[in-house]
Amino acid sequence: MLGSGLLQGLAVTAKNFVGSFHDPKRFVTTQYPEEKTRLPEAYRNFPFLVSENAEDPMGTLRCVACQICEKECPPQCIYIEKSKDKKPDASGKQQIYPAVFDIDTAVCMSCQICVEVCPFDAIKMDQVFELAATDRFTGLMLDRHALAKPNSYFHQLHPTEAAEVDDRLATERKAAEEKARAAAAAKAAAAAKPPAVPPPPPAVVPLPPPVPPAA
Amino acid sequence: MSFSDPSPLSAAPGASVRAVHDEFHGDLLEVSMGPHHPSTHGVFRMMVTLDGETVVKLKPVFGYLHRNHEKIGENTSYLGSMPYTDRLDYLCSMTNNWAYALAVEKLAGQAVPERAEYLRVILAELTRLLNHTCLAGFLLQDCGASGTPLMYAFREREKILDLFESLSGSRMMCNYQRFGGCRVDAPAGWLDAARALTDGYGSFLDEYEALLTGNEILMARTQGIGCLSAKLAVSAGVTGPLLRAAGVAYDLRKVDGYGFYPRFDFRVPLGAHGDTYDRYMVRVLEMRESIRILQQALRDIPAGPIMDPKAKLRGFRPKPGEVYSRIEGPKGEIGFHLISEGGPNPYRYRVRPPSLINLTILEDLCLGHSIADAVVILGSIDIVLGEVDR
Amino acid sequence: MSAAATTSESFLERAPLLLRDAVTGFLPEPARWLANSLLSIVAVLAVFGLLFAFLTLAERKILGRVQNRPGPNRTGWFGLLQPFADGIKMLTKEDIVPRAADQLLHFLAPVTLLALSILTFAVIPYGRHLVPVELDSAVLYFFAAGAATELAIFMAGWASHNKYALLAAMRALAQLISYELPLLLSFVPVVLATGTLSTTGIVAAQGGWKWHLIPHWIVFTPWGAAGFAIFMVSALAESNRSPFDLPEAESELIAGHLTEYSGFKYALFFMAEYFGMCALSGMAVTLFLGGWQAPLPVLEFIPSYVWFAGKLLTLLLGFIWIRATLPRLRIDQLTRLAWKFLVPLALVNLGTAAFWSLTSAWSGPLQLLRWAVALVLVAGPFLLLGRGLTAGLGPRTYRYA
Amino acid sequence: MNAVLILIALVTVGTAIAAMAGRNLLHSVLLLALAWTGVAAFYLWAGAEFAAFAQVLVYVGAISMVVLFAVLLTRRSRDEAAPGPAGQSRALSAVMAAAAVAGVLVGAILRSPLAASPGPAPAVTVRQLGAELMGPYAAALLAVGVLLTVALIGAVVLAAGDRTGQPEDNP
Amino acid sequence: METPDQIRDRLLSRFPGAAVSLISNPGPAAQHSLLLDAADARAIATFLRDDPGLQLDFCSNVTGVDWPDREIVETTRTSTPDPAGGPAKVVEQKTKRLQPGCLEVVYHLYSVALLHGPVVLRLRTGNRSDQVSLPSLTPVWRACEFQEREVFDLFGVVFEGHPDLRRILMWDGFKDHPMRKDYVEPDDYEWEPTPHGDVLAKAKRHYPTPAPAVVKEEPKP
Repeated sequence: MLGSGLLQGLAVTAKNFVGSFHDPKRFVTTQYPEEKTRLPEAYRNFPFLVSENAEDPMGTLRCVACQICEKECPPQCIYIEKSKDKKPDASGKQQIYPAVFDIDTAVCMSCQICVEVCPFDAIKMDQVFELAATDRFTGLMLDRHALAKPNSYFHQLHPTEAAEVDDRLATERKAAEEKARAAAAAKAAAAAKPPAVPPPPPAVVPLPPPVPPAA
Repeated sequence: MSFSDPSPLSAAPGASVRAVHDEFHGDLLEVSMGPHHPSTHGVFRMMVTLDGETVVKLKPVFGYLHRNHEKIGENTSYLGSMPYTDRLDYLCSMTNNWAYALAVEKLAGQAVPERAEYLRVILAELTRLLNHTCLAGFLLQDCGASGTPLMYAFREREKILDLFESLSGSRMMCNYQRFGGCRVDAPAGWLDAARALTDGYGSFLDEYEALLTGNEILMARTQGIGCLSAKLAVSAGVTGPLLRAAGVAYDLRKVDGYGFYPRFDFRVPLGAHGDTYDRYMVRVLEMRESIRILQQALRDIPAGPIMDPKAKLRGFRPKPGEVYSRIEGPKGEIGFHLISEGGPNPYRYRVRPPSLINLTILEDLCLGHSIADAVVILGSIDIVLGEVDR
Repeated sequence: MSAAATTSESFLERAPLLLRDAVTGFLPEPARWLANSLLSIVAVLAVFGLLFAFLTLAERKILGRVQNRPGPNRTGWFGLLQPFADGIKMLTKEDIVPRAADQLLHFLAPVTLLALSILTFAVIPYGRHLVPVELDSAVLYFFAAGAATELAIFMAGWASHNKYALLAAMRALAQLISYELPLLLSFVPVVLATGTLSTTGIVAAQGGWKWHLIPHWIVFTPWGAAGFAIFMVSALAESNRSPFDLPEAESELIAGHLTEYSGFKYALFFMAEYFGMCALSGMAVTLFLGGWQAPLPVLEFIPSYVWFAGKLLTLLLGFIWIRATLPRLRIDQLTRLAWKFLVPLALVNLGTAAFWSLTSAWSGPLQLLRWAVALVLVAGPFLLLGRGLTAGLGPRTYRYA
Repeated sequence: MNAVLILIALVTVGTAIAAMAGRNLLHSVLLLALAWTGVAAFYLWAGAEFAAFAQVLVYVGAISMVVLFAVLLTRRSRDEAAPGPAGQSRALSAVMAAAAVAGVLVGAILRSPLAASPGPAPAVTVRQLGAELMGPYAAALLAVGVLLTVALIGAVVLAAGDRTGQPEDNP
Repeated sequence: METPDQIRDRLLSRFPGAAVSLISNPGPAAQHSLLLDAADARAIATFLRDDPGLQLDFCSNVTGVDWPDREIVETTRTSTPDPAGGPAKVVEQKTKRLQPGCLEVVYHLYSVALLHGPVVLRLRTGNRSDQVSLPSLTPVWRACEFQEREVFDLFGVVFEGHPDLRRILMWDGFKDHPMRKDYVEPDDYEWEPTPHGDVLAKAKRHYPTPAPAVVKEEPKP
């Protein structure tokens, strides 16, 4: 009969109207600035640099400025300048560090490829999403100070992944220490050798020459 | 553009265009619908010539969202193109990912672990649900329903997006598939959440259909409108639900049997008239079949690794060769044509965009119908401009 | 506001009159008449202006709830100040007139439209003593004023010098011509039954109860129900409401005749649309739902204007509910619905009403026969014409490969 | 009272003249609608409520729409002015038609008892009007009805005849 | 389905004068293709579509490939045996050869009726500058309409017999063909906050002095 479909439709809307008052499955709105939905652990938005120590973020960055992420970044939003000198990292090893590490969040598409390709677990995904700035150029260009976040923050955001990373790093460090100890023992055995040079930075790709700053 | 040269290919009724000035009828009205029109689904533009309200000529104009995706793909590493595929058809990033990953895997001869294949099927079918749900909402919005079906569709879509987010970290730009598997394994409880969603989706579809499928106004607006013949559909390269609504049984999940689809029991719904209503209904029925696939996949998914251990993330250089690989995306056949010269970047990176090629028949479908129907027909073709313009 | 209050009525019933007399009672006679008229105008404008404001809010809230979202809730308590915020926004927006537009008509269109829709409020009896103007042919006046509104929509569409607006103007014309007829035909049986074109007379004729239970409202007769349905469908079309909102079809014509309007002129159109909706609902209440009459004798202690307002709001809710649910028709389907369905139905309904009034003396078993015949006369054409209208349409079954 | 009448007359005649003299066809139509409203106002002044509202309903509400439709559908370009002075024969027929209408009107005016005192207008209710129309004037009403029906059918035939040969709407 | 060389043989017997050659694909996908010459392309395409054994009624993908002129360095080794009976003397000789470039259009065909595919067709233009015409296959498969327009737009292949050969993605007044390998993007630089690499070079070109203010690394308190 003409109109039966219309009446059926009206019944559905009426059901939804009533349901929106008592049924949380129907009424799904979150009143955003006051309420916030809980972000899933996997949620990612914009990268940050992991530092071991919150007190001295610049001194304890895991990043060694190997520039793999800069090369792999699909939209080319990462800009790294290697340091000319070396500084001790968190474990006291002499490392090259990033003199400049900028990420243009206006260009970044949060694809996580920099995180995946980083061999040092130095760059991880953040969960910030309220980055509104009034100035496109400076407000969205994050330098290494703004990017550096302590490892505890990483634990807070992605507990599972952070625990894995810490385990892996610990085993690697242990293996390295054992290797170093073995090497030291071997060295002691061959005491006539000259003192060992510090190990080279573990860069895996040939590094391009540093780009001079535009200014 | 002159009015005296209708496309010689248009075989639709009303294809002959009369003179612009006609003593008795008055003027033909040339309307530029888009790129800022509310119902062209983005920055699509149609140059429509109207006789009264009847469409006598319709020329689509593309390119407002063109960013030369293929050139970017040729200047980016294989891996670096993966997040860009998210942005082709931004409703279906998971299937785009899969299509691209499959093409590269075929190019490099890589295998995929079983669990990853299951995850891919699950995500592809969730994407199909998502896309078809959105389409039904948009189509009804184009018919003039004041947002209600669209909001219901979006309410359900959000649930699927939540699943994507908790798996891949992003709601729409998933960037989840990798060559040789998937990026991360499903977190604890994810599969249960997917099961719950799948089980509840049928009742949503029931309610949605009660709202609209039997609605006389919807039937009057869509039945007999924009009929697509099977012959034209095949010749014009139309794929996906449009092709099946025209009555052609061609579903790549059955034909190519890629992934683990041959393991699942599902049917391919076919339309008989090829009109807008069939296009709508075929999608609704496909959603019901997708639910069946999802239930089977979520029941059978094995434990195990999700990444081929031999897969390389950095320094991935496939041997020289060429491949064209395609899968059944929600909008139709999405294919990737890759030529490798052995370098880190593909020598040629080509996307076969189903949205663009499905638009080939837009004029044929619209001719002779009113401008209101043209909008609905466009909605039923289901385009996303990110993919049309690339 | 003329009729003198009888002392037997409650204070609340007479409250508006007492208020009026308190304000204008000291004036000498001709001036008092003028002041009373002005007071009625002010009262009608104030009440319906506020109703318009909160109706927009209610519509957005209800639409929101139907769509499972809260609707506007940020401005004031529960968003109650939203209409005022919108009003301020509209007033402060720039008024853009396209250079190619017909300046005069572009300005006149919203003004004319609003003026005409306000005129229609003059003859609706809002309560037992609340009729702004008593006219002998009030119903005719109402529709005469309403008929001219689409002329204003046409002016807007044509003057904008915009192709979408022009298409909308053509649609508006076609729609008006098509739906004027069923709208007029649907109330003719009411005039036939009550024997008067005066709104107060029509309401008075619907007074009283059968067995102290069923009111003598016209909608409670077979032909009255059918007439009410036809009237409401036509009213939807006349007020350009969904599913007949073709002139401003957003998905096709951007905003139709409103495409080139902004700021306060746009607000005027908006206001006129809601005024038209209120006026047509008010007329439907008057013609079919017994006007201000209470549904049960025991409920008569509630003042008449409250009953009127309640019925009016119920109808408006129906308008909103329908808008929340239905997709839009196409222009040819719209006119087909009018000419091939509503007009014949209304004509048949006229015959049914004639039969009903001729057989008013029938009683006992004949009364049952009278009902049966009338129901057949109403339902038969509905089913037949409905089948013709939906020929070739229907649910389909699908095969699987 | 006379002041009101003069005002109404001025508006009516003024808009009618403006409608004839105007170069913008659309403005002319709208002015014509205003002139019809003026006539309705005159009826109202004369106490013929029913005739006044019927006048507005029919002329402003319906006839003007039809005129607008005709204007919109037959004009070639929206910016084109109204057609200029036509040929001799067209002018002649126009004059003849005008003369005929004027003759009928003048005859009617001359025959009506204008000299009678302008006493209070007789209170005519709708019921009486209906009775009159269905009684003494039934034949005239029927004739008008037949005339209108013939015109309607003619219009349908004209419109439909043009349709032949063109493809029907796709089912 | 027939293998590509079977199809080639059948085509050669059906079209005796035509030049059809098989181009093998070394990759694991092994999708070998048939290179047609422009003159017979449309006839062969029609045959492939209508042949009852193939019925390639569905043209899935049409795309262009740009092969620029390429300098090929061939190394030839000639070993001359040492008459003294020692190890043979190997002389390496390098010859440079210019392989002329061309524009290639690739069609991927499937059969909806018989559910097989793909058959890959290739057409090559004479060179990349003045002999860029190829026959359009749009009359055979309507699916080529937009895709050939796209190849025309992005690669500059002119399809003869195409019903509506206009630019599709770029605007009508655009001059170059962006997908060619030697395409130089227009110099329409806007200042970006991350000037490095190419962007830095452009930034220097556009803002010689003073350079745009790059966010300086300021030690934070």
